[in-house]
Amino acid sequence: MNFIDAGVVAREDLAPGYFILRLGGCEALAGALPGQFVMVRGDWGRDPLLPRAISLLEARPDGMAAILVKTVGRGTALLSRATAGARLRVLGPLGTAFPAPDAARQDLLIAGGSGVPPVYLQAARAAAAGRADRVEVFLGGRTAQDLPYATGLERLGVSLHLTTDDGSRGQRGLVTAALERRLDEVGGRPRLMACGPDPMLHAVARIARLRELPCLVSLEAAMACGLGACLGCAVPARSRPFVYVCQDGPVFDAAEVYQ
Amino acid sequence: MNFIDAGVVAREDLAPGYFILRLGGCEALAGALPGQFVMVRGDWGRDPLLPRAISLLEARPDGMAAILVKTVGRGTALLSRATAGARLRVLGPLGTAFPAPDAARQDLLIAGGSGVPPVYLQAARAAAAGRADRVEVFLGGRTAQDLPYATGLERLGVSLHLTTDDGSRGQRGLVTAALERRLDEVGGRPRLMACGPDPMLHAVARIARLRELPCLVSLEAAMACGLGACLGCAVPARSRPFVYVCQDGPVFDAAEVYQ
Amino acid sequence: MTAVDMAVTMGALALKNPVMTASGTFGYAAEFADVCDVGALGGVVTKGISLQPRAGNPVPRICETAAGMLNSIGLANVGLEAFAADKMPYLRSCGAAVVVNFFGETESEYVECAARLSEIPGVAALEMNISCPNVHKGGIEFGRDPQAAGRLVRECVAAARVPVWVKLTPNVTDVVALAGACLESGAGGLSLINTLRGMAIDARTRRPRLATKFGGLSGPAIKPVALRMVFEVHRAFPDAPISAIGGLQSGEDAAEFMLAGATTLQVGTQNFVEPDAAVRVLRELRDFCAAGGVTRVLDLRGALQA
Amino acid sequence: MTAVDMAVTMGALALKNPVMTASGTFGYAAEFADVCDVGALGGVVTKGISLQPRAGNPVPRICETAAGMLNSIGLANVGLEAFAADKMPYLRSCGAAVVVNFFGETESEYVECAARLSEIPGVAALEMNISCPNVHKGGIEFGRDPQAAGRLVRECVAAARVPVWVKLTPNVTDVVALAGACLESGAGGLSLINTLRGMAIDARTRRPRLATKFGGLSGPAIKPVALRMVFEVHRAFPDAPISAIGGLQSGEDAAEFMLAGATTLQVGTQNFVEPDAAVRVLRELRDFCAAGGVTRVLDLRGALQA
Ligand SMILES: Cc1cc2nc3c(=O)[nH]c(=O)nc-3n(C[C@H](O)[C@H](O)[C@H](O)COP(=O)(O)OP(=O)(O)OC[C@H]3O[C@@H](n4cnc5c(N)ncnc54)[C@H](O)[C@@H]3O)c2cc1C
Ligand SMILES: Cc1cc2nc3c(=O)[nH]c(=O)nc-3n(C[C@H](O)[C@H](O)[C@H](O)COP(=O)(O)OP(=O)(O)OC[C@H]3O[C@@H](n4cnc5c(N)ncnc54)[C@H](O)[C@@H]3O)c2cc1C
Ligand SMILES: Cc1cc2nc3c(=O)[nH]c(=O)nc-3n(C[C@H](O)[C@H](O)[C@H](O)COP(=O)(O)O)c2cc1C
Ligand SMILES: Cc1cc2nc3c(=O)[nH]c(=O)nc-3n(C[C@H](O)[C@H](O)[C@H](O)COP(=O)(O)O)c2cc1C
Ligand code: FES
Ligand code: FES
Repeated sequence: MNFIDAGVVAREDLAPGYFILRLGGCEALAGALPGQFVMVRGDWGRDPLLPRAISLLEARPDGMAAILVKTVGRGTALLSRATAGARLRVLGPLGTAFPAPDAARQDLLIAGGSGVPPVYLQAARAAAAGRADRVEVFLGGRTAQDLPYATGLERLGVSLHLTTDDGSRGQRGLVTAALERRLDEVGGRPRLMACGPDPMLHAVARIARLRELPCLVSLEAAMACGLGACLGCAVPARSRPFVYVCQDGPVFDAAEVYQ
Repeated sequence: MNFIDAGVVAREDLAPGYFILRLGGCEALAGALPGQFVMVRGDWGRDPLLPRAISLLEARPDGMAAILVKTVGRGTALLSRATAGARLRVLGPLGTAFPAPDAARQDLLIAGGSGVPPVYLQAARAAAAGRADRVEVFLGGRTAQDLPYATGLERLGVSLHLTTDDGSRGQRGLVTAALERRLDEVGGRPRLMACGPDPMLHAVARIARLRELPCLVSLEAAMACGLGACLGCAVPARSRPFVYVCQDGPVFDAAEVYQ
Repeated sequence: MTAVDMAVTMGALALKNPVMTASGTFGYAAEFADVCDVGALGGVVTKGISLQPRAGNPVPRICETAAGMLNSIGLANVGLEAFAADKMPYLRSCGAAVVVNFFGETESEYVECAARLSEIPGVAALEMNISCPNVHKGGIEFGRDPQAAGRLVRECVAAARVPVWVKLTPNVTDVVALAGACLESGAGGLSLINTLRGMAIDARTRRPRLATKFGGLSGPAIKPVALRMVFEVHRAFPDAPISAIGGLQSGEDAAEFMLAGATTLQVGTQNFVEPDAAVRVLRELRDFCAAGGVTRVLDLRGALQA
Repeated sequence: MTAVDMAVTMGALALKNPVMTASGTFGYAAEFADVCDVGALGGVVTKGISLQPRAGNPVPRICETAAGMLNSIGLANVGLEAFAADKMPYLRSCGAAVVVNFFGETESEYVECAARLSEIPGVAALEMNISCPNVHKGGIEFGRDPQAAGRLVRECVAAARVPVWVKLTPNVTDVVALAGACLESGAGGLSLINTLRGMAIDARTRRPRLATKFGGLSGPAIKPVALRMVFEVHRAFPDAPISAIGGLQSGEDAAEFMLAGATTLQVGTQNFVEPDAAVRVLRELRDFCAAGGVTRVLDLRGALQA
């Protein structure tokens, strides 16, 4: 883990409210695994104060890294104004990751909204290992506008299921409905790995529980330090009173944190 | 007085640490007089909180206005990053002004550092009234780098005396020494009008007192409101316990505020 | 969008809406007339008035801090007579209810000031600033001692013809005890909070940044403390009319303070940042209500789910 | 540039420099080892330790505020035994002096904790957090009552083999009275300040943003209050060793706190913003001294011209 002074190389605007920042000088992040994240902050003074937790979308050995951000509040709005040349302080890579793709089993990856990066990185890892066929990705959003980086996922050559609540792209309905239909088809005991809004993760965890499938979820919680020091990112758990998202997670066995 | 949503049209970098912002949408500032100022703030959130007092360098009827800023702390540093398109909230014009040029007498205008704008505007007013010959400008700085907008002053066609402490441009020495030499030459009872660092104003006021010349100084004081409401910008005075720079000034009779 | 009933009653005082400006941050209102639609506001609280004019503290008097500022104005004001003669004419006609903040250095000054201010036509209520050093008690503030505060409030309430709100200092161990003493003594409302006592130092000159060393901290930095105190006092005295003050910047902040128990809201330091801040806060609060289906703004009051 | 002697003595404790990290903001230090040169620091103050492990408060536990944050971690910690076994090995070897922050829910817990912690090899000093609800007194904090605080401090000092610093809460009317009580009772130093009690509300959900409603405000927002309290206590007790805490972000902040009377400095919330903040503060403080011709950092202490 490192504390890096990174430079914004480019900003790519995706659908409204989503953007990618490509960062240089991030050699120290190379080898970061899918699900791992960084704490990021620009040089914007004392307010907002805390860095923001953002998953890695990419972390290449040449020092190029990328994050995909959804603008929700003041911190992400400030990040959205970063242009080439801006400096960011980046702490990472932090946290746990999705397990490596496994030749013997199918992984169904489910993403919603800003939950795309870990799923993208996991799919990319499978593709790089020649196991693109072992992975299927489910990406859901309200409208066609809320499917950030679907193009990136398409380029990986993995099987991609898109859903929108309003049917404006892909199948109409919730991503979990598409997941269930697919589970009915494929049979066997695929692993589920999900990242996205809490209600989506909750629903995926429930599906896994009912079908007795292994399931990993990547959680979000308000964070101050990202290092296991502030104890702010606690989430009630099954095996002990609390787990800490920054250190014990963000990737958890769904059974540990849901129900 | 108005509270304007202005747009930055251009930033011109002068000597290091000095820059001009040209603002559009400032019709309401037209007619502002030399010495009058605005309270300015960008959309940079809650810290730093207060707007900054900045004199007007120009305020044209077509809505174009300009300010000349010296970067000293966080607020002016944020202003220095403004690029074309940035929005500023501008309250003004505020405060008192230098008196109109007078056909009957000579005005010696003295400026240092970021004190240039009122002096420039006063010289420009004289030039526009066909009285460029009634005005002489003294601009002093530590080095040639600290004579911001000397070119602007030159263009006005008024007589311009430059001084630098190190002699790197104009006469070597303090601007007040050049002023005294010139006063010895010109004789008569010219008016002195000065804007710049406190020690310079103090020295000019002293010269005026000893020579019994009328003298106006444009003061600076920390401000919160600019409107005479917070009572923060008090300065001890002769005729009453305090005068308020934003309302009673910034232009004062030197005898009221010095000695 | 839903129409929203913005009217509130703060104790005996009916206001067309809950948004006011805080004492010392809006002068005598006329200063803002060019750039702020003062008449749209529920009320304005004036700069603190004393019997005699006061020049205020030595300078420097203000400095900026993280998301806030310190001030030690020293309660400079024009004095009661000039206030009545020069400042009330605009205030009376501005369209907002006029609440006059006042203070004294002795109990009798407080009482006389309350009596005389309340007789000025157009004064809707008084706001007592009890965070003022009691010269007879060696400079300890009235506002830090529930007993002293209670007695002082009782006398002022008895002397005044209009409701008397009491403005509490946050620099105490137990704000609820103080609030209770004031309410028992007949306070018509509680204004909270005044500034937090703070200090700033210039490391280079090795001097305090304020001539008086200490000053009052205001602005967004203190909002969490203000919200806590409003909630604590409301929880202890659910019927007490509370005017919330402290770092209020937006309609959402206003809604938060009302949920915590406030009936009225005072915009302070933000007036310096934007002279029409209070009007914007009012508009945003109305929009917040409308968007959330709240038809009476007072339905927000104390509606925190806690 | 001038060489600067950065050594300080805080009461009986000699430290290679004055810069430390504040309790609860630097974990048990090992968390920061990758990204912060812990050994460069004068000391580290650990997360608050209790006899038994504590899971802490329900969630959410933190939220951001203007130039600050609120926390209600609830003093979660691994407990004394796991601390000694699992956390001390790194701390002992890290190169910074180890100050163990601790607390109890009863007086006897405090005393036992002090005694046992002070026997752990490598513990240089203890820091008592007295802003902890006294379960026997109906939950009123020890730290708000000078008498209760004084008695507790006396017992802990008697039980401990190392200096005991007392960490004071700012949520009191008179911090000087509390400081005096602690010093009289044998406190080896005073750490000030702990967090300001605050609250945040989500207007949309109408709920408090923290599960426990209230939390402690920290960060740059509170620096003016911290500076004021350090100065007040130093003025009243010029010999008292003070460890200053509150919104410290830079070497200049550090110098300000020393000018106000601090001997040591604790970097808190800023560790979250930048994990190597304390090391930067140390470097900047040294540079500040060198640039100003200050040859001993301790020459800054109390050197405010006020
Ligand atoms: C492990 C992890 C990975 C994440 N990865 C991504 C990502 O790749 N892309 C992306 O767009 N977002 C991601 N998020 C969410 C992101 O951290 C928040 O959207 C962001 O912090 C919001 O900040 P803000 O200032 O815009 O919003 P505000 O609402 O103004 O933030 C206020 C405070 O709440 C915190 N906060 C608000 N929402 C969240 C949230 N959902 N999770 C954590 N803290 C929150 C903020 O950090 C801040 O401290 C991730 C969160 C976590 C915990
Ligand atoms: C009437 C008037 C006209 C001015 N005209 C100009 C101008 O045309 N160009 C220009 O560059 N500067 C001008 N100044 C000075 C300018 O206001 C300050 O340089 C600026 O406020 C510094 O802000 P900062 O955040 O960069 O510095 P910081 O030191 O970080 O500011 C901290 C606080 O102190 C205040 N402050 C610091 N220095 C001054 C100062 N000299 N005067 C008033 N407040 C100060 C700031 O406003 C802020 O509240 C003028 C000041 C006044 C009062
Ligand atoms: C410059 C200034 C002057 C003030 N003067 C007074 C005053 O005369 N009487 C008073 O009761 N409060 C006074 N206050 C306190 C404010 O009314 C308010 O309680 C405080 O600033 C907190 O609100 P804010 O954070 O919105 O500013 C003053 C505050 C400031 C900043
Ligand atoms: C997340 C968090 C946890 C804290 N835990 C403790 C603690 O266990 N014991 C303690 O005495 N102080 C604790 N504090 C208070 C800090 O040590 C410090 O006094 C306070 O945060 C003010 O300093 P700052 O503004 O630099 O953060 C904690 C503060 C934070 C932000
Ligand atoms: S974010 Fe600080 S412990 Fe997890
Ligand atoms: S700046 Fe507020 S009175 Fe002058």
